[in-house]
Amino acid sequence: MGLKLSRWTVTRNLMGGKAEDAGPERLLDGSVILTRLEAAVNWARKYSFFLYPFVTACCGMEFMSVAGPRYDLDRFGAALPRFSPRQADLLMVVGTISHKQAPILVKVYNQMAEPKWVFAFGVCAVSGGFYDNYSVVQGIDTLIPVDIYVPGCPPRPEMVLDGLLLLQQKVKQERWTDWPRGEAPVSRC
Amino acid sequence: MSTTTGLGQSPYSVQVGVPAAVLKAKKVRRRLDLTLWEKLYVAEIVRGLVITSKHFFINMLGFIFPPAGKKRKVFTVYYPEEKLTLPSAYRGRPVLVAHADGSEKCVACGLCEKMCPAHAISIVAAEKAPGERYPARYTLDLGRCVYCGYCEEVCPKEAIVMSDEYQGLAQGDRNLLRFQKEQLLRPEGKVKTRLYFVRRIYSKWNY
Amino acid sequence: MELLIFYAFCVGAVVSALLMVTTKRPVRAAMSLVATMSFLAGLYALLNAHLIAVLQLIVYAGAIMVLFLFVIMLLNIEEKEGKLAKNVFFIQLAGTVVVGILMVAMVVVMNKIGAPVAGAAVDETFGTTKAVGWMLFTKYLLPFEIASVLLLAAIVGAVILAKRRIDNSKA
Amino acid sequence: MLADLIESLAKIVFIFTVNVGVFAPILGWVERKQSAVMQDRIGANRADILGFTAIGLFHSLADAVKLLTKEDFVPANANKFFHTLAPFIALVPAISAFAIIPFGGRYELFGREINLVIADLDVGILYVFALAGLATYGTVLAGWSSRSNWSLLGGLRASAQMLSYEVAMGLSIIGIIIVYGSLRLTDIGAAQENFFRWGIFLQPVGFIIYMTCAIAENKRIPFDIPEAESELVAGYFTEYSGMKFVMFWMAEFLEMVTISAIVTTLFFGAWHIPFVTDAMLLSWFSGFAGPNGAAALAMAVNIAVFFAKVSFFIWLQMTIRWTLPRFRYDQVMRMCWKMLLPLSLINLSITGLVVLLL
Repeated sequence: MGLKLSRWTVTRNLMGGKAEDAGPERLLDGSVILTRLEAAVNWARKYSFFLYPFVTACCGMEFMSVAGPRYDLDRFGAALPRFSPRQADLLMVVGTISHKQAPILVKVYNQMAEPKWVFAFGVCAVSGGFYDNYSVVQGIDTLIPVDIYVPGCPPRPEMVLDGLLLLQQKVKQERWTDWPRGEAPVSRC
Repeated sequence: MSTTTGLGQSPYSVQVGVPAAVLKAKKVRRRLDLTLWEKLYVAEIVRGLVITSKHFFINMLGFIFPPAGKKRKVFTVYYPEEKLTLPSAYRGRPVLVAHADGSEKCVACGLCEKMCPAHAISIVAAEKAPGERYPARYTLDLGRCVYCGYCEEVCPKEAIVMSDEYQGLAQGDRNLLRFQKEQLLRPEGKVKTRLYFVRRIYSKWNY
Repeated sequence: MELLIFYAFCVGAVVSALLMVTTKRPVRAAMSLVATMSFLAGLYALLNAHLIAVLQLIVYAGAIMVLFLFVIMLLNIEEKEGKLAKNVFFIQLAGTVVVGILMVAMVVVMNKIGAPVAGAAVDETFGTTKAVGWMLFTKYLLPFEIASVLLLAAIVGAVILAKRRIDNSKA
Repeated sequence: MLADLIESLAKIVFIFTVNVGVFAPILGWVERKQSAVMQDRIGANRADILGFTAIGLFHSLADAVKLLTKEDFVPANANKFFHTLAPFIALVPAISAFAIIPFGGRYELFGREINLVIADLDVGILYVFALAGLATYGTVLAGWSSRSNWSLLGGLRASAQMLSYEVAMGLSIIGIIIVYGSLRLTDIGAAQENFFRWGIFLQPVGFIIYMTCAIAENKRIPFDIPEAESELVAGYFTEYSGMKFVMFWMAEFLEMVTISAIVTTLFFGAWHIPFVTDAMLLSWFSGFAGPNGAAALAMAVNIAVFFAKVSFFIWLQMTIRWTLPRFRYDQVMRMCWKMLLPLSLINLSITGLVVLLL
């Protein structure tokens, strides 16, 4: 089964097609085996985020401090940065996204393999911050679906860890019918 | 040529007034010639390996036999369980200061709204009694706030200060970051140290 | 058991060799050749010539074919229709004739030499590294050295070809 | 016949379990945890099953399950057949190279002579080189079939690097072969019963060259230019996701185990404890366990010693990986052709001379 994602054809095997035609899974929603399996898979996903650090600005320094020994992102199992979007689960958008950069971000999001999550790191990614002007994207959620917003300019490492814990909570409650999430709502910008 | 920098001079033309000997920078050898021993490379690699494995073994010992009373070598903060206390100079998220009866100190003058570089603050003013203003709605968009502290600096009533709060700010929805007056209000006792600090640092500039 | 493996390797070698000749895509052809080499190595191993088998893998499959692939990848050779497609019939005819002549020649030569004796007795050390090495450095030293001189000439030639620089002063 | 089959099957199952079942998943954890400890931090320790965290061991499990359920991606323009084949080609040599490595001595057990090696080949170490040569195809095909510039460049770099280092690696081993006079790894292992006849004392230069070349062959960090993250996204496996990506990873880990095993066998006395011969072990154990029990116990000791040494070299490789920065591409090539190759040739000729004169 193929779903057209801009120029890449994506094959899905385990995820079972689009959300709307996942009939049997919806029927079996309360079934014991499926929920247990779902819980196990969600447990695994929540403790194994491979990051894609999309670092564009000064927040990158704070990102390094989160990943460094003092706060140690690895404690939550989210330490392995994969610089290929195919292998990453968590797109960390760290820093200001200008309109010039927006297509790149969308492309990277579209290239990521399901399941994928997005983390808006810092005020610029959340809302554009104090770059309230013609050249900056006013929040990356105008381009791609965002799971966690972490404000701050830049955020303290604790705030980021808060966000990661929140994301873990979210992943824990996810359903297989939530996947795939598919293309970014804005495919051209 | 005088030997000291005069007050009237531009700070960028310091070279004029300083003796040449002072300015002489230490010459940096960018192309280091390695000795033969270093060129062999193996010994230097072993030296590096010794340093890293020293850390490894010391930390392993520390994990297996935790040193009693001593500070641990591994200085990771176990965040959700272990929290740091921040100095009062730290600018956490802004909060509104409340009177003892729970009403806000803010008089909705709008200076912070005007000053905010990120346009994070929006105030709807109203009057309690004739001539007595208060903010009917005070919205602080933490999704925009950059923690610069201008609002605190500009506030004539010490009604908004930067607290030491940084927890629970991550949200799954951007709208939840739009904090209302009720979420922002803090009793005066909680931000006392910051208030003293603010008075001290801003008094220096004779505002 | 051994016979079964032998036939499997034979079929594999023939099929992959055919695939190599017939396919139009260069990378596929190269990989088929690698498979052929590996099957041949298996055949050598069955013949008790372990050293030859391993050398086949190291030298041909491991080194030479990787270089082939390297070149194919670097040049990015695309699948192309041959220019000779018009004269297919004559080419086929010529090919058949040449192969036929070769077959006849082979049969003649084999008759002259005589077929290999089935089940020829081999001693313990046959095909071991020591035996092969001993033969190579005593009885066959001269051919060995001549082959190495040939390779040396090839290396020198390659170096000269690769070293050639565009000389602006003469142009 | 049947007993032979059972014996070799048992050995294959044992090695397969140790490698794929124990080393491959645990090395993922070891790499994370060791880097953490070396960098004064904690490392993964949150994943819990029923509140039990096992020092973060479950993070490996979480990674495995997550990657299994991750979307398996094939780029639209890729050559699907080779794209799928490449990880297997990378993984198979890494697993099968262990077939010729002896993990214990030769013992008499219930009237059967048991040799603790899967295949006691006459060509021995050359077999490993043959497989290393085949492993190149995994990376080259992965790079080519993805139809991505990063992958292609990574594949080209990988093939060039692996080919170059194979030469120096082969030459560095020949010194050891001359000294012990055999290609058979069991012979080389047995010859190191005397502590002062260990390979490291006879061929120290050979050891350093082999270790360097082996790490380069494995494409681990000081030599990881084929997958250089700052230059080539993720190199030859840029376009791989999910399980296929993990297979490259596993191949890397297994190759690390193989390298450690070869280093142990060739240079560090294989399964021997210093100053303790196999005969001494047998005589000690036969005092209370009888001849068969003594043989079994001695085997167990051999295997334990061998894998302890292997673990040490895995630790060493990890330490090297987390200590040294990456070389530049030209530095890697220069090091191979201008340093390691001449050095190994010199080492080889000096060894030959000494052996001839003695």
